[in-house]
Formats: sequence, C-alpha cells, structure tokens
Amino acid sequence: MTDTPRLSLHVPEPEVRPGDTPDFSNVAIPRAGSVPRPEVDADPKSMRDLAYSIIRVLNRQGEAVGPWAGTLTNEELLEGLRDMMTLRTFDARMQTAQRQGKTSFYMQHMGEEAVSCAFRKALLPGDMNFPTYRQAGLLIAGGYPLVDMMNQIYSNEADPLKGRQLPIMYSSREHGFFSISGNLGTQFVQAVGWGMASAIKGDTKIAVGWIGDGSTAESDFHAALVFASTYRAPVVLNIVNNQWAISTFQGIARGGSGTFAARGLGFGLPTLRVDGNDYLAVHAVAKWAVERARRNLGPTLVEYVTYRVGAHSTSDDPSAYRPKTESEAWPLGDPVIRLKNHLIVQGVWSEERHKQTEAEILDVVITAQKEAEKHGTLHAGGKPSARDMFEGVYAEMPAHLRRQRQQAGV
Amino acid sequence: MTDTPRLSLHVPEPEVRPGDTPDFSNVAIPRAGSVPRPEVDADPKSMRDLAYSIIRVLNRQGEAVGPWAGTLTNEELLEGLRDMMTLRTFDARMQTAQRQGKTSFYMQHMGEEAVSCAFRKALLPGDMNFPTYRQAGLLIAGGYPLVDMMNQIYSNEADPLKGRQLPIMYSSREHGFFSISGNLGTQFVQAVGWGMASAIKGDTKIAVGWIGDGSTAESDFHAALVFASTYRAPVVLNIVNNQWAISTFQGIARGGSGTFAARGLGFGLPTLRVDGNDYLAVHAVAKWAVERARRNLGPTLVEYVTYRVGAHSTSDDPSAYRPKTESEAWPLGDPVIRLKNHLIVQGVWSEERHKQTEAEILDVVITAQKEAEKHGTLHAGGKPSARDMFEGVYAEMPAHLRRQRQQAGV
Amino acid sequence: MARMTMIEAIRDAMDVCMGLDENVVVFGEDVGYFGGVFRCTHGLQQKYGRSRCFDTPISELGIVGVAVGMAAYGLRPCVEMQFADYVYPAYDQIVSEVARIRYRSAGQFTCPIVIRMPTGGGIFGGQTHSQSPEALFTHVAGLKVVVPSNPQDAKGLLIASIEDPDPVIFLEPKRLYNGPFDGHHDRPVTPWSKHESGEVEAGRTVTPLGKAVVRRAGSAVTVLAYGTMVHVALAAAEDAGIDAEVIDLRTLVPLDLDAIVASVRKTGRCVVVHEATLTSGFGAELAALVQEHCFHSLEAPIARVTGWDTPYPHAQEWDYFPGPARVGRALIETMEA
Amino acid sequence: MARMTMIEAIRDAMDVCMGLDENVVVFGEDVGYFGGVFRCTHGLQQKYGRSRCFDTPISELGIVGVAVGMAAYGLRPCVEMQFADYVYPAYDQIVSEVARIRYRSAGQFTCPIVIRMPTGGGIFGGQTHSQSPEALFTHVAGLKVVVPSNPQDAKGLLIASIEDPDPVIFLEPKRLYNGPFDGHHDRPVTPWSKHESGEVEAGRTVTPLGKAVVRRAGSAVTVLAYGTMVHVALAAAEDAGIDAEVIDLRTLVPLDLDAIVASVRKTGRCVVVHEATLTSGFGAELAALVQEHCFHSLEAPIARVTGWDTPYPHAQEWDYFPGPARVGRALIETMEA
Ligand SMILES: Cc1ncc(C[n+]2csc(CCOP(=O)(O)OP(=O)(O)O)c2C)c(N)n1
Ligand SMILES: Cc1ncc(C[n+]2csc(CCOP(=O)(O)OP(=O)(O)O)c2C)c(N)n1
Ligand SMILES: [Mg+2]
Ligand SMILES: [Mg+2]
Repeated sequence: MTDTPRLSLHVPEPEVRPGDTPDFSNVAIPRAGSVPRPEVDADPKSMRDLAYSIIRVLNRQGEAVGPWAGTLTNEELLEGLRDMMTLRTFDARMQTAQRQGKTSFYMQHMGEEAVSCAFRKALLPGDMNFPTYRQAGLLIAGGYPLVDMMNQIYSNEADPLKGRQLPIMYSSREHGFFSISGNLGTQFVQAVGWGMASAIKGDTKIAVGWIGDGSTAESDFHAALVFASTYRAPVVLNIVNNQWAISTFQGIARGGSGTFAARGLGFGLPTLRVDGNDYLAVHAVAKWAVERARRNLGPTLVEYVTYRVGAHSTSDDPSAYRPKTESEAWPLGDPVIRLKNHLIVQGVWSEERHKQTEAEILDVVITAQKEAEKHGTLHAGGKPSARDMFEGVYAEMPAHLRRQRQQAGV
Repeated sequence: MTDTPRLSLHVPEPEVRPGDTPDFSNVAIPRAGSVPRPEVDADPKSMRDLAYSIIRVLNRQGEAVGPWAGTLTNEELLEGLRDMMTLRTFDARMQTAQRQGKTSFYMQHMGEEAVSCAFRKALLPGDMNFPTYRQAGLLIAGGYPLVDMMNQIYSNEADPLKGRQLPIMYSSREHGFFSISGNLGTQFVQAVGWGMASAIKGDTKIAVGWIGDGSTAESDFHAALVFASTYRAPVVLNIVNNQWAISTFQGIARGGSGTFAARGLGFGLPTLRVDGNDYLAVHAVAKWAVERARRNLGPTLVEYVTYRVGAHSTSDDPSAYRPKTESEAWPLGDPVIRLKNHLIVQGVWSEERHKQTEAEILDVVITAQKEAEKHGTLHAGGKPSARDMFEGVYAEMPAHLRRQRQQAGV
Repeated sequence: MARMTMIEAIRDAMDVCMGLDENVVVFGEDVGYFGGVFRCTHGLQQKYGRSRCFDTPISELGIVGVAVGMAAYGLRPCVEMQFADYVYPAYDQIVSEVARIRYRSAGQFTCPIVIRMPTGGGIFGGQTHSQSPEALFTHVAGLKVVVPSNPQDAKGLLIASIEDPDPVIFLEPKRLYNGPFDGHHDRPVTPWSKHESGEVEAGRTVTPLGKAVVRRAGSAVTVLAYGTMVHVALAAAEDAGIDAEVIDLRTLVPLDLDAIVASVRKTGRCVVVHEATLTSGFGAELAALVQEHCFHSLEAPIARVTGWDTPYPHAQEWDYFPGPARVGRALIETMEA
Repeated sequence: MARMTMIEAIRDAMDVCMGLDENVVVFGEDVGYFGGVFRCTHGLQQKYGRSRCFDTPISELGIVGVAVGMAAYGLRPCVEMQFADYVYPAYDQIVSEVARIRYRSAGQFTCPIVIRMPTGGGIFGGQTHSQSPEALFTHVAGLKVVVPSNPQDAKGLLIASIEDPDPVIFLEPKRLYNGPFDGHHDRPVTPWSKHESGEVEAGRTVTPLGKAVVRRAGSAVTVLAYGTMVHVALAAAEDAGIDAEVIDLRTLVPLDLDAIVASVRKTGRCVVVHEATLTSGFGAELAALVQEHCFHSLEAPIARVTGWDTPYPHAQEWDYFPGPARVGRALIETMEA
C-alpha cells in the first residue's frame, strides 16, 4: 500500500455556470407513456426501476398517452389550467407588490405550478398537507380565498395569522394545509405523525408531506422515512426536485445516487419519479399514491422533476450562479403551456379563450388585491395589533406575559 | 372512495418473545462462498444485490471457500483468534468487576467479537475509527494496553481520561480510536468529516465510522450518508446489526427495507452485507472497503450480520424481552468457535492448545487487572482528583472556572 | 392512599390519562413491550394495545416530529426521551415547532404534547446520563417546564401536563425514581414505600401547573429549589441549623413568582440551588427576578449553588453535585453577609 | 485603514486566516460558488479552491458533524449556519460533541471550530430569520460565545476565534451587516463606508476574546449590551440625556466580569439589554452576576430590557424589538428607583 495515491476531495459542480451555454442533454427523458403503471398493491420490490425513470403522460404533440393517462376529464383539466394560471398571475402581482414595499418578502412558483395544483385534486376533504413555502397551489386549487392569502402577505389587519408569521407562510386547517415552518424539513416527519394518528384512530384520512430537493439532506427527511416505513403510515411523501436549492444545484444534495427517488429504495418503499411539468402525469401519480395510503398499503415516495424558473425568493438573484437562459433550455417545458396545448389538441380550448381567461384571472386577482389593500399593507394602513403579539403563545396568557404586555403598554 | 376501509397502525413485532421457541428459519443464509466479489472499482450499480445477501467465507465444515477467501495467513488468523479470546475474557472479568462494585457500568461484546477484531487488521497506522461502545476489539486487536482500558473502567488515579468519562467510553488517538460519545450516532458523520479532511490535505489516511442497527435511525446516519456520497469521502461506514437495540428488535429500525445495507442504495454507494460471526469474511470485506477508500474510490457501506448474545449492558436483563435460548438458535454460530474450528481444520490448532491459550489469556487479563486495581477502583483506592474535573473544559482555564475551582476548594 | 415509588406514580399518571382519554398515546425508545428502561411505561402496552403504546426507532427527532403531527391531528402524545441527555436531536422540532405551532398558526393547530425525560445525576451516569437541561427549555417561549420532587407531585403534575392544552417538558429527577435520597448520597436511602412523601392519591389527582409549594417554613432565608435539590436543600437547612424556608418550585414555566416574592420579602435573603451548570442556568433567571422584585427587602446577595461549569464528570460525581455541605455553606454565608 | 461593511470585514477575516493557515477551511449552505446568502464568503472559493471553500447539503447537523471530524484530524473549520434560527438541527453535535471533545478525551482530540451565524432581528425576517439564541450556547460548558458590534471587532474577533484552540459560536448581528443602524430603525442609516466605526485594520488584526470595551463612559448607570443593542443603548443614553456608561461585552463566554464589576461599583446602577426573549436570556446571567458581585454598591434593581417572551413576530417587529425608547425608559426608571 506504499504506492497509495494521495486522496482528493470531490466537490460536485453543475455542468454550466453563468456565461456557459445551458445543456440538459445528460438528463435522460423517457418517452411519454413508456413507463409501466404497477397495481397499487404490487410488491415495492417489483417497481424499483420507477425510481430511476420519469413517468410522463403528455407527449410532444400534446396527446395524453400510456398507462398513466386518463385520470381526469377535460372539465377537470380546464379547472386545473385555471388554477395554474391563477397561481402564476398571483405570483406576478405579489412579486411586484414586494418590490413596491407592500410586503417584506415573497416566493414564487414559476415553472412548478403543476405539482401542487394537480396533486391537490387527488385528495379528499379532511386529508392534510404538510407543505413547504412553494406549494401555494394546494391552497389555490383547494379554494382558499386569494384575499386571505394576500392579507397574510401584507401582514395587514385582516391577516388570518395576525401578523405573527412571515408572508406566504400560510396555514389553513380547513383547507388541509398545515402551518408552514421557516425551518426546512420539519414538516416531513410531522406528516408521518399525522398519518399515524389517523391510523391509530381507525380514520380514513391520509397525510401528505412535501419537501424540496435540497431539503432532503435534512434530518427530518430521514426520520420521516424511518417512521413511515416502520409503521406503514398512510402518507404520501413528495420531493419537489426543482433542480436548485437557492444557489446550490441538486447534485450537492443528491450526491452519488442517481435520483432523489432512489432514497426510498433503502426503506423498501414504492418510489415513483414523475414529470413535474406534466399536469396529467402529476395527477395520475398522486392518485396512485393517495390510493395506496387510503387503502392502508402504506407510504409512497414521489419525486417530481421540475425546474425553478424564477429566483429562489425576492432576496435572490439567480444570474449570479446559473446561466440566464437555463430555464428556457429545460427539457420538460412549461406546465401551463403544455396543458394548454393538450386542451387545444383535445378541441376544448383555443389561444383566444386562453388569452381571454388570462385577462379574466388578472381581473380576479386585482380585485382580490384591492380588497386586501383596503386592510393595509406591511408599512401602510391597518395592521395587526401589538397586543396580538402577546396572544397565542399559550392557550391562556401566563402571568409573566401579562406583565410584559402591560410593560409594552398594549 | 366511500368504501374506504378504516386505517390501522402497523407496529412491527419480533416473531418470538419470552416463553416462545426461538426460530430463525426466516433468516435467509446464503451458502458460504456463494456471493461474488466485485472489483473494488466496479460500478456500485452492478452490485446492488450484495445489499440483500450475506458474504460468507467459512462453511459448516470450517473450510474457507469462495472468492472472498484467502485474505489472511494462518499466523494472522491465530492472532485474530487470540484477540477475540482476549476480548471475551476481558469482558467476563469486567462484568464481574462491575457486579463487585468496582465500576458503575459495563458493556460486553459476546458474539460480536469478530466484527471489530477482524476489521482492525485491515487498517494502517494513522487511520481513524469513530467507534461506538461495542468495538473494544479495535483497541485489543490494535495493541492498546489492557491495563489502560481497565484504569478507565475503574475511573482510578491512572485513568487516562481522568475520571471524566464513563467506563468503556475509551479514547486513544494513538490507536486510531476516536473518543466515544454516549450520544448514539454522532460519530458516524464525524468519521465522514475526518475522511474529508484527509482528502482535503491530500493525505493517504482513511476513516471508519461505526454504528449499531438501532442507531441507524438517528439523524447522524443520514447526514453521514449524504456527505459521504456527495464528497466521495474516503471512509468505510460500518453498521453492526446485532439484531437488538436494548429491548427493541431490529425490525423497528429497519422498517420495510429488507436489510440495513439497503439504506446505502439510495445514495448510490457500494453496499455489502457480511456474516459478522465469520472472522475471515469480515476481514475480506473490510479489506475490500478499505482499499476502495484508500484508492479514492469513495465510501462503502457495510452491514455486519451478528447477534448480541449478552445483555445490552450491566443495567439490562434481556430475559424480559426475548427467549432465553435465542442466542443458541442464532444460525451464524459463535465467531470464536468458528475460527477455532477452521484453524483445527487447517491443522494449525487443537482443542488442547485452545484450552491452554484460554488459560494463558486469563492469566494475562488477571495480571492486568491486578495492576489496574493497584491504582484503585471506582469506590476504593486511588482516584482522579476533583481538580481534574475543572481542567480541560477549555485549553486554558477561564476566570469563571478558576473561581469555581477555588470555591470547590480544590 | 397507596405508597408508590416515583416510577410507579408516573406510570399511574399515564395509566389514568390513557384510561380517561383515548387520544392519549405513549411511545418512545424501549417504551412498548419492555416498558421503558426505567420501567415507567411497564404494562401500558399490554393494557392499551400496540397502537397506543409502542416502541420507536432510535430517533428523538422522529419521536417528537411524529408527536407534532399527531397533536395536529388531535391526539395527545406523551413521549419519552430515554435520558434528558438525548433530547438534543429533537431540539429543532421542540424549539421551532412544538413551541410555536399555536402561535404561528393563530391557534388553528396546537401542540398539546408532553415530553418526559429522566434528568439529573447521582447515579454515576457520567456526562451522558446526568444532565439537567431545563434552562435550554425555559428560554423558549411557548413551552411549559415541570420538575416534580416526589411521587404525589410526579403523578399530579404529569396528569396536569397531559391534560394541558400546551406542550410541556416534563423532567423526572432520576435520583428520586426509587427513593427520596434525602439529600445525602452517602447515607442509606429510605425507599418511597417507607417514606411519608411516598403517599400517592389514587385516580385522577391533579397538581396544577404554575404553583410552587413551601416544603419547609422558615424566616431566615428563602431557598429556591426543584427536583432532587429540594431534598438537598431540606437536608442542608437541617444540617446547618438555619431557619430556612424551602420552596419547591415544581413548575419553572410558568413560574410562581408570587410565592417566591412573598417569601423573600419576608426573609430578606435568598439562595438558589440547581444541579445544572451555573452559567445561564435557571438559577440566573431566579436571581434576576428576585433582585428585581425584592430589591429593597434583600439584605444579602442572592447566592447560587449549582453544578460547576463543566461537563458532568463520572468519577467526581459527588464533587460536582451541589450537596448539602455546599448548600449549607451558602446558607451560612448568606446569613452572615 | 480602510472602511468596510461588517460583511466585508468578516470576509476579510476568513481571507486572512485562510491565507495564513492552510488548515482553515470554510463551508456551509450556498457558501461556495455563490459566496453565501449574505455574501460573507464571496470570492473565497475562487481564491482558495473548492477543497477549502465549498457548498454543502442543507444539513446543519452534517455541517457541524463533519467539522468535528475535520477538527479531530487537525483542520480548523469555520462554518456558516445560514441563519442562527437554523442552528438547532446541529444542536446535538454542538452540545454533546463540539463542546465536550477536549474534556472527554482528556485533550487527545480537540475541536477548534468556529460556527458563524447571522443573528437578531430588524430586517422583517419573522420568527425564522430573527432569533438571538446566544443563551442556548452560554449555558453549555466548553463553548465560547462571541458577538461583535462593528466591522473592526467583527474582523478582530473572528480572527481570534479561528485561531482559538476551542470552539467558538460566532453570532453576527445581521442588522449591522451593511450599516450601523445607530439604534433607531425609523431614521436613515449611515452606511459603514461613511461611519467612523467602519474603519478596519488591514491584515491580521486580533481582538482578544474575553475583553469587553467601554463604548461610552459615564457615571450614572452602567448599560451592558452586545451586538446590535450596543447601538441601541448608545442612542438611548443620548436620547434620554443620561450619563450612562455603555459596555460592549463582545464576548459572552468567557465574560469580562472585571470590567462589568468595575463599572457597576462606580455607577451603582445597571441596565442589561438584549434582543433575545427575557426568560433565561443571557441578561439573567448578567443580572445574577452583577447583584452577586456588586450587591453593596447597587442603588437600584438591575433592569433587563429584552425581546418579549414570544416568538419573533413579523408585522410587530418594532414592537418586539427593545429599541431606544424602551431602553431609555429603563434608564430613567433605574435612575429614579
Ligand atoms: C433548517 C434550515 N436551514 C436552512 C434554511 C435556509 N434556506 C431556505 S430555503 C433554502 C433552500 C431550499 O431548497 P429546496 O429544498 O430545494 O427547496 P426550493 O426552495 O427549491 O423549493 C435554504 C437553504 C432554512 N430555511 N432552514
Ligand atoms: C441519542 C441517544 N438516544 C438514546 C440512547 C440510549 N441508548 C443507548 S444504547 C441504545 C441502543 C442502541 O442500539 P444499537 O444501535 O443497535 O447498538 P447496540 O447496543 O446493539 O450495539 C439506546 C437506545 C443514547 N445513548 N443516545
Ligand atoms: Mg429545490
Ligand atoms: Mg444493536
């Protein structure tokens, strides 16, 4: 062993950086329709390959093909298109509102709209999501009022969370949306606990955990998989792989494993990888995984392959770490355009109706925004009271907090 | 979905409990010699099956067979036998010493001696282990003086750790043995860091992380795999699956995955599973994994399949949670007897020489014990000073600790 | 009333709560079949089934993390950390989640969970079986922190904690599990079964959170203590022959400041004792509050007698532990100051 | 001397140390190519290569855990937590490992690592980008805890921390990163480039750990502060027109008790300020020490002005933040007490 070479550290790097030409030719994209659809009660061992492939339904011609097609009617798809368009418009308006100083911070979904919007449609009332900050589509597709979202973003007097929480860190028990944490990962294992509780009580409700590609490195991800696998919790565990974690490319979190989905194999879980920009594929996979959970067949791990087109947040500028045109080169396209094209191919949609709907939605969003702004924005108009700051730390305010509130004079 | 059944919680249970007849017929044991040996630089993808098998060298007849045989000479094997016998005798004496009140606590290795004793022989001076409390074989096979181990166990005036640390929580930089933590798991990711440091410095030394089956559920396990996989750290990551975590059977930590080794697949790591009661197999696998690390080919995950014959610690009584005769039914036998039989088959050993060596070793251990007891035991004789309690919190004692030491009057 | 050890009292509390409310579930490492390494959950799995009392993987993060999800669903998990020294892997879930879910969701979700953990030294457990991390929880708004000092309180406070709508960190002084210790480690222990404070009320007996109790009335100096240190303080007062008033705080958050202030205003002197390290220990908060609220009554500086600012050593356990001699010395010095 | 922002000063400190000692390595989330979300490590990867400055997976546990192993090998890792609010997943590694390795191995292994983290509020970061967790580290024996209040100190203290043989928790008040704040959030900020305390010495400039500094001499009352609160305290003294002596502690552990005691013995009054929640905050320790060591000099109770015992709210940030008005009121009350 005296001829042992000197060791060296391997630090993964993306293939391109600002100034380089984006190139996704190394990303293997299977043909739409080519990935088999196992029965939901099939042995996870029989489907390990699915962790290394990509389930896709919409082909280049905008047709829905293969065994995963056919889970939604055209009416449902039109609603889905509307949901995604609403989310995109909402994002655009709120980005601008942030730049105007009406809120401190915003995070958009551009390019990833299909993931949360389509998944939401596979759930039943009473099911519970444990989301991250990039699944507002669950709320919009679930009928949560835009104006409530905005009230929170503005931290105004009508903010349902009373100004305590950051903008976009929504919470709505009624809409099956658990209070978002700013600390990455924590929700993933909580989802497993919620599912376990439902099983303990002999209920029929299931839980859904959400996490980003980068955040799979957090400990909560591991704990979630350990507990879900051990107790066969009725939960769907979703990894949204949008290729980036702020400035860090997915290769840092993924390391040497081919995919994030592969993480599930070490736990004996059925593990699917799906085209996250394909509304139909997302819905089909969601339905499959939700059914498994609902039928007490246990947890499923799903990786959504998508791309974060925008900046990480309003505090971020991606041109510092990736080529400006990278999103255009992204081989899975845009989820809104792909669904629009499919509906046109289906003969139930047209460019004109699309344009018209865009205008309608803009109108709806602006109306909501005006309504919200009546209640104030972060630095102007109505605001939550300083008193609210002292409430809700405990069910009943203890003496020391009462004293402090008095000192604060509120 | 209205006909959805009620959910229920699955809580894994071992097949037998006290009063039942032990039955390991469900444990698949491949024939010795039947598992292939890939080249160390082979693609991890090509060896995924190894995570679900068991590499074995010694067959029932005591012969060494198959592609993993032949890494040690008979002389080396005789030394290995001696190491294991020493560890076993050492354990027996210290167990008794604990019952006599000479120390507060002890943890033995019965049944698992081959794992740490054989692994140690695959390392070079300067390599570093990050062990748990059940790898004293690394010290014994590495030539650490028994009397120093005992001085620590007794927390006496010659205790190299000055009475600060629990018995058996050894530390010896010189012997490549990192300070043991009482907190499970922490060392696993530290091992990765040590390996990364060696790579950063262009050194040739490698690190070895150790963890128990139960402790793989801890977060540090995940962090270790994420970092090792990402930076291709020169590290061997060892899981000692001795079937039990105190009273908890391995099915709770393992969940639905077939094996602990399978955890490595989700990270793209080469992952081996080995008969931990087969000294030759352990050494062969250790050598393979160490060579990979040394040649900068990256980390390897290894699961050692073994059985904790004794109680978890001197505070534990396993008859409360598993059949008394379970260890006798364990299908992989006893590592000492198996190596002894092999050496007899090889014609270099005999029952008589074994007995005689047993007596010799007992003598050596008793001599060391007498020497150690001259320096005191936990409640009698020489002890570390109370002054030592205040030293070493920082490199230099800060003023507040000096004040406290004065107050303590020491 | 039956006599019980503290272990039996704790078990009884969980038993009572599981019997009354089927949303109460109990889990942790070795907690199910075996009944816990200290046997606090012994028999509960048999009685209530594996869905309500079970073993978990060794992941404190996972234990607390799933408890948060269960609480959001509507259950009332009462979970065990095998030792307080092992709570840190769950610290993020406790600080960032457990403590803040009611607040950040404006009450849509709540987190009524109890996290039990054996705490403190005195069993030669070395640095990883002896810690007293209470101050790491008292600093976190949204948590309640409880430390009983005898079987009746252990039961009553644990029932109150399980029934509480907010999360409770429940620290069980393991030195008191089997016997009251009576302050001196080198003297024989009266087991709880023979000890007068071993009496425990049957059924649902509740000791409200936030109420301290005077264990020994006195007029010369107030001693603030909790858990094991209550017994040390009593022994110290006896040994030093000082007319000390010993207050057992029982709950650190919310704190019974009124009881403390009333006593110190009366005695004019105060000694604070705990086993945790001195710097930023809960004794600092007590001293800060007492000097603020009793400034004009104080005749001597408030003394703190605590564990030293070192990791908890193994061999030097009784040099580290703030025993009756050290507390007694502080009492005398405070009287003479 | 050049003027620098605190960010530039911090970067310069790492640059100097990496240049002098090739065992210094720097890593964390977004720390490599991009140079950190606050840009504190900008340019270091380019200058020192990917093996010495790199991006990590999002695992604070992993970042600290590998740093421990690297330190055991002989490196000197200086790692970044993206926000102090995200340090909790690493808390077990910090408390059970980083702080105790020298002690438990009797010096065979040591852990000279620095854990940097942006801390404190004032940027509308809400409950997960505003926390001040210093007291959760000051309670842990074996750690040093440092909080600079200006660019020169940030550089000098960071160099001292990297060179220190023991682990250092290095809290960077993010409200001061780009401008000194001068205490009032509602008045324009003078950028460090125009501010007199923006001057930073070039090269290896060391500010020793454990030494406080008087930022404003005075005789009426002593104000103990650190980080952002130093600026608030100065503003409050000015606004209230009180002859306060403002001490910038700079290092919380080890603490410059002599400087504190000398000042309070002189002024006879003391106000402690910090941004963290009140209960069990580091202010409690300061109050406890001051009353102990200056009892006979104290003419008024020691007041604490701190964040309230709630999570850090978003909209009510400036109601939560202990600004100059609140500190000023405490100064006046302490003078009148
Ligand atoms: C515990 C913790 N560590 C670090 C951060 C800072 N942070 C916020 S978002 C982010 C990147 C997350 O990336 P990913 O999980 O891929 O989600 P995405 O933003 O791409 O949706 C980081 C590091 C945090 N919020 N919490
Ligand atoms: C963080 C932490 N949690 C819990 C414990 C208590 N504990 C000590 S050993 C043990 C079981 C470990 O089992 P395993 O990893 O299988 O190792 P083995 O004892 O079988 O070698 C437990 C739960 C601990 N020491 N540290
Ligand atoms: Mg991402
Ligand atoms: Mg085990």
